[in-house]
Amino acid sequence: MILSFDIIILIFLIVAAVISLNVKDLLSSAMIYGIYGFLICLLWAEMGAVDVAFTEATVGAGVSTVLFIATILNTRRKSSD
Amino acid sequence: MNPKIFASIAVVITGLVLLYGVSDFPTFGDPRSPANSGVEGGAPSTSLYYINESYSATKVPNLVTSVLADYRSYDTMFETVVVFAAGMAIFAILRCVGKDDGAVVAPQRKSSIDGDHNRIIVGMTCRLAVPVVQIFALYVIAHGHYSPGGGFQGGVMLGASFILIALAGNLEDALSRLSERSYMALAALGILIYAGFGVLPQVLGKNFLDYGALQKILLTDGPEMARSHSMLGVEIGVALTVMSIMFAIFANLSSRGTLKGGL
Amino acid sequence: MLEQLPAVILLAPLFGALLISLFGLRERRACFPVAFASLLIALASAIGAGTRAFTGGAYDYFIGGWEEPLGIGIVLRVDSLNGLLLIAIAVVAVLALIFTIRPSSEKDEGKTAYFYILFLLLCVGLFGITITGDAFNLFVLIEVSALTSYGLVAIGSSRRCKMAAFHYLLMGTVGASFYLLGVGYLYLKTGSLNIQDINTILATNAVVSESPGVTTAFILILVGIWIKMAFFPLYGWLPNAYSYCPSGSACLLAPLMTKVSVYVMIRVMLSIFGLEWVFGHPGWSDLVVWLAVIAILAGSIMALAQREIKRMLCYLIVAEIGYMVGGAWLNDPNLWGLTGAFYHILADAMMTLCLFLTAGIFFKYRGISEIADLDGIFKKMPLTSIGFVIGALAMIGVPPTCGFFSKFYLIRGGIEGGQWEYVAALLISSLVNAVLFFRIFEIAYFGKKPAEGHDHEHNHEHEHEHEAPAQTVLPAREAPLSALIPLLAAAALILLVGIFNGQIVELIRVAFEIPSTVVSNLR
Amino acid sequence: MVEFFLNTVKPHFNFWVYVILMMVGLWSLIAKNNLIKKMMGLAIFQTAIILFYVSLGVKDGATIPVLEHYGDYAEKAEPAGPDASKPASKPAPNPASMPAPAASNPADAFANPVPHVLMLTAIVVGVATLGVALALCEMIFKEFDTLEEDELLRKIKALHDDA
Repeated sequence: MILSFDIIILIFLIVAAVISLNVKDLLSSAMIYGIYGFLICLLWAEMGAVDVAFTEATVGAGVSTVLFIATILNTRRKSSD
Repeated sequence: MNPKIFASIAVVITGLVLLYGVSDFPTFGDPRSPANSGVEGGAPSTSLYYINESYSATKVPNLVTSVLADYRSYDTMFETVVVFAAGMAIFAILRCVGKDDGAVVAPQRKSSIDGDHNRIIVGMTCRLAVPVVQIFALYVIAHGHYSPGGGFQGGVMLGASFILIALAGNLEDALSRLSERSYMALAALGILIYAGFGVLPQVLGKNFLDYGALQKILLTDGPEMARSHSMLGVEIGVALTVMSIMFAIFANLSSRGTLKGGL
Repeated sequence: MLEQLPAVILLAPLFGALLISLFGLRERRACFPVAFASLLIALASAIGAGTRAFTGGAYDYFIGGWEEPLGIGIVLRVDSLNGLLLIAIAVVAVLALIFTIRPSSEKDEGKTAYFYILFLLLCVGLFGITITGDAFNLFVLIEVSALTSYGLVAIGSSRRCKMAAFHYLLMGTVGASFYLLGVGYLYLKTGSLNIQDINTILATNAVVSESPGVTTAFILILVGIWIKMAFFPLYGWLPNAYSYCPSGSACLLAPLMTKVSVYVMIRVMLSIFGLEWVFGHPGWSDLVVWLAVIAILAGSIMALAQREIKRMLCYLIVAEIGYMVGGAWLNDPNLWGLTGAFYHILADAMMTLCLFLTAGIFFKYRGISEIADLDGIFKKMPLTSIGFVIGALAMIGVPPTCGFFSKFYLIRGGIEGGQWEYVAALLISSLVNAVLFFRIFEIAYFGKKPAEGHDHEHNHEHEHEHEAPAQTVLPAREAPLSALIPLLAAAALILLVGIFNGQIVELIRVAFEIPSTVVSNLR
Repeated sequence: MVEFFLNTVKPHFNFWVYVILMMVGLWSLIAKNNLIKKMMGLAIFQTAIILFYVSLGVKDGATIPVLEHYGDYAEKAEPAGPDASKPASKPAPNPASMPAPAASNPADAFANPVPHVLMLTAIVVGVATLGVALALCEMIFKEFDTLEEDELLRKIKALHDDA
């Protein structure tokens, strides 16, 4: 664990989370959520939790984003917030 | 009440409660914290036990795998059941929506990764990538004892390879490789394998999921290797369930439960 | 073989669900027998496991044989408290299953297999929650039961059930997440996940037990469970979810989900933190009892305002949860409140099952969902009415039924604990229940031409609004046996649980480690 | 301000960030209008919890919980191993601020595996919940042709009044 690395990723994480929740286009929002997923995966690899990082990379960043996109394409892309 | 005001109040109160708890935490990264080494003056924590003893008891160097699939295998079994239950809930919600919904489905695209000329680049890349992804997924499942990985990760990757086929071509392509009937069967089979590894020791007179009792069936040198091998079996069961349910969730979501057309 | 019973309780419905998913999609007729058989096995092993705990005291079942040191593996712990609850869950599940033999409409028929799979997995989750001895495992099993119940709510064909299920999912997931977070705080302070182990550490190590982290953990866990059980300010999801879901699901969810959450709360107070720790914080008990009082009053008043039978019952559940939470927090010296709360879990499971079965029968076979449409139903369906009357009397709290005894214990706890507002709320709520149900009896017995009373004017208004063709077309016909058997069995159980209240309470109090002499004073 | 940061926030930086992320998730869960946005909030809420758990298991200077990376340690942990004579593993480098016994405990060389195991479970549970919620979203969209909560509530109310 390297503290400065840790702090930088954590700050990026907050930024990614806030942006993905505030973009009005849901498809971009889902993509930024994917970025958030990979950032947090990086964070866990850095914190020594390799198995969690692996799972997050496949499940959290991969499949979750795909599921979001599948739903968004089947419903409506624009949102009011 | 305006939801934003309500949300702000709820968030501030929850945040303050959480920070009140944080104020009392041990320093981040402290190896002497109660979670890492036990309460002061008490018995050492279970994590120390795992680090010190689990290798000799299970012969699995990856502590996460040995704890996940042996010491806390009951948790893991129900985690697989959660995935299975989620799959069943999604089918219950989306599947069998009736014939009148056929009109909603997008017209079926002609493109397919099998002999399609419109999407040749995507199709070829997918053809090349899918076997590699699947081989790597199998490696991840099988090598989970020695390196990061295991049933969940490998299973999700296997499922993702089918999702890739569905995304690059169309859903029929993927469903022709893993049909509805087979993914239902594989999902149930995965948990059956897992629970089977639990029930066999019961038949032999030991407790549920006591892999050590399988020594005679698996013909290993001692209970340690029996545990190690059973963990592999269990991981394969997990991988089967996770693979089929992940793909099935995508297939149902992308086609609104009709399993036709896809995205 | 006998010592394997705790695992068999969970495995029987699990294997049933797997068998259905392997074969049930093609052979729909096979679904019900498989589900019924597996639940019967579960019931038998629950009785076996419970009896062993009643006679021989609490015992542990170590999964994977990991016994030493405590907490490295996962342990199932059966004592007389959860022995009782296991049997109650199995009985309710079997009875609710019988009710689902006939699908309510053709559209649901394609979903039969999924319905039974979810039904059985929900039972797996509830059994698991009841007997697990591991705080994290409890979370996993809560999620098993939660995900299946979202599916069971959303499986119906009603337009609104999807939205109800979505809200239920949001609230349920937040509740479970808070619980998980609380367990994390506990793990951080104690380094253990085993319930018994945490309890020992908190009891012996004053530095840990007085730290803010543990207090926060308790608050988080409590709030999480309150969301799951729809305690007063957090109850919003319950009425929609339970009233819009199909009758078959409602008969399983309404009696069990919230009750098991109450059990989890009692388990957390009793077995993880210990009653001394919980009641060692001055003011907490009063605060929660006041919240419970508001819950009881609010639930009762809102129940009065409902026109639909199921919604009315849902608000009654909110009030009943107030009874149980308040009772568990009374902090009276002899723990009559806690005893009453646990007894009320069992009693309320039976009462709610009985009433929801009646509501389901009225809806399924008569197309009636509004109270005002019930007129003259007693003459048309006399046997159903008997079940309904018994359930209603239990809800009001008339002596031979279990509802009376649970209120008796709760009020006794309230008096001994000096929480008069709780006693008053209980009595007011009973009065409201009496008004509610006697209003229904009047409509159902005397029919459309009542003598007087403003309630009936109210009903007349609605009769004009809702012309109900179903009831005029249908001839006077009793519900089929598949609905009558569970209903009458539930009614009989209400009476049995009431009559044998002394023995049940004795078993409950053994688990609280109160000498039985106190109990014998009562009888 | 700087002092507050150094004394209070920095030793618990991960925990502060987890609280912030969690509050971001919770806020959007309650306040956002779009159901899919709500689900994203929920997903972020759940990752915040995972961040909390993983932060519990971190030890300064520890490596990943796979014994192979400390080959000789694995030999040592095996009591009947033939190479018992091999020298014990070097303890991980510890900052001077750590208490002295930390250096003597070889178990400190590995991160705590328990939170990792728990969080594998929680991640999978999270994606299962997400799948069910998105399926519900699709059905809600099919019934009401919108995913905005205020419109949905309005339409449901209209449905109620019609009935």
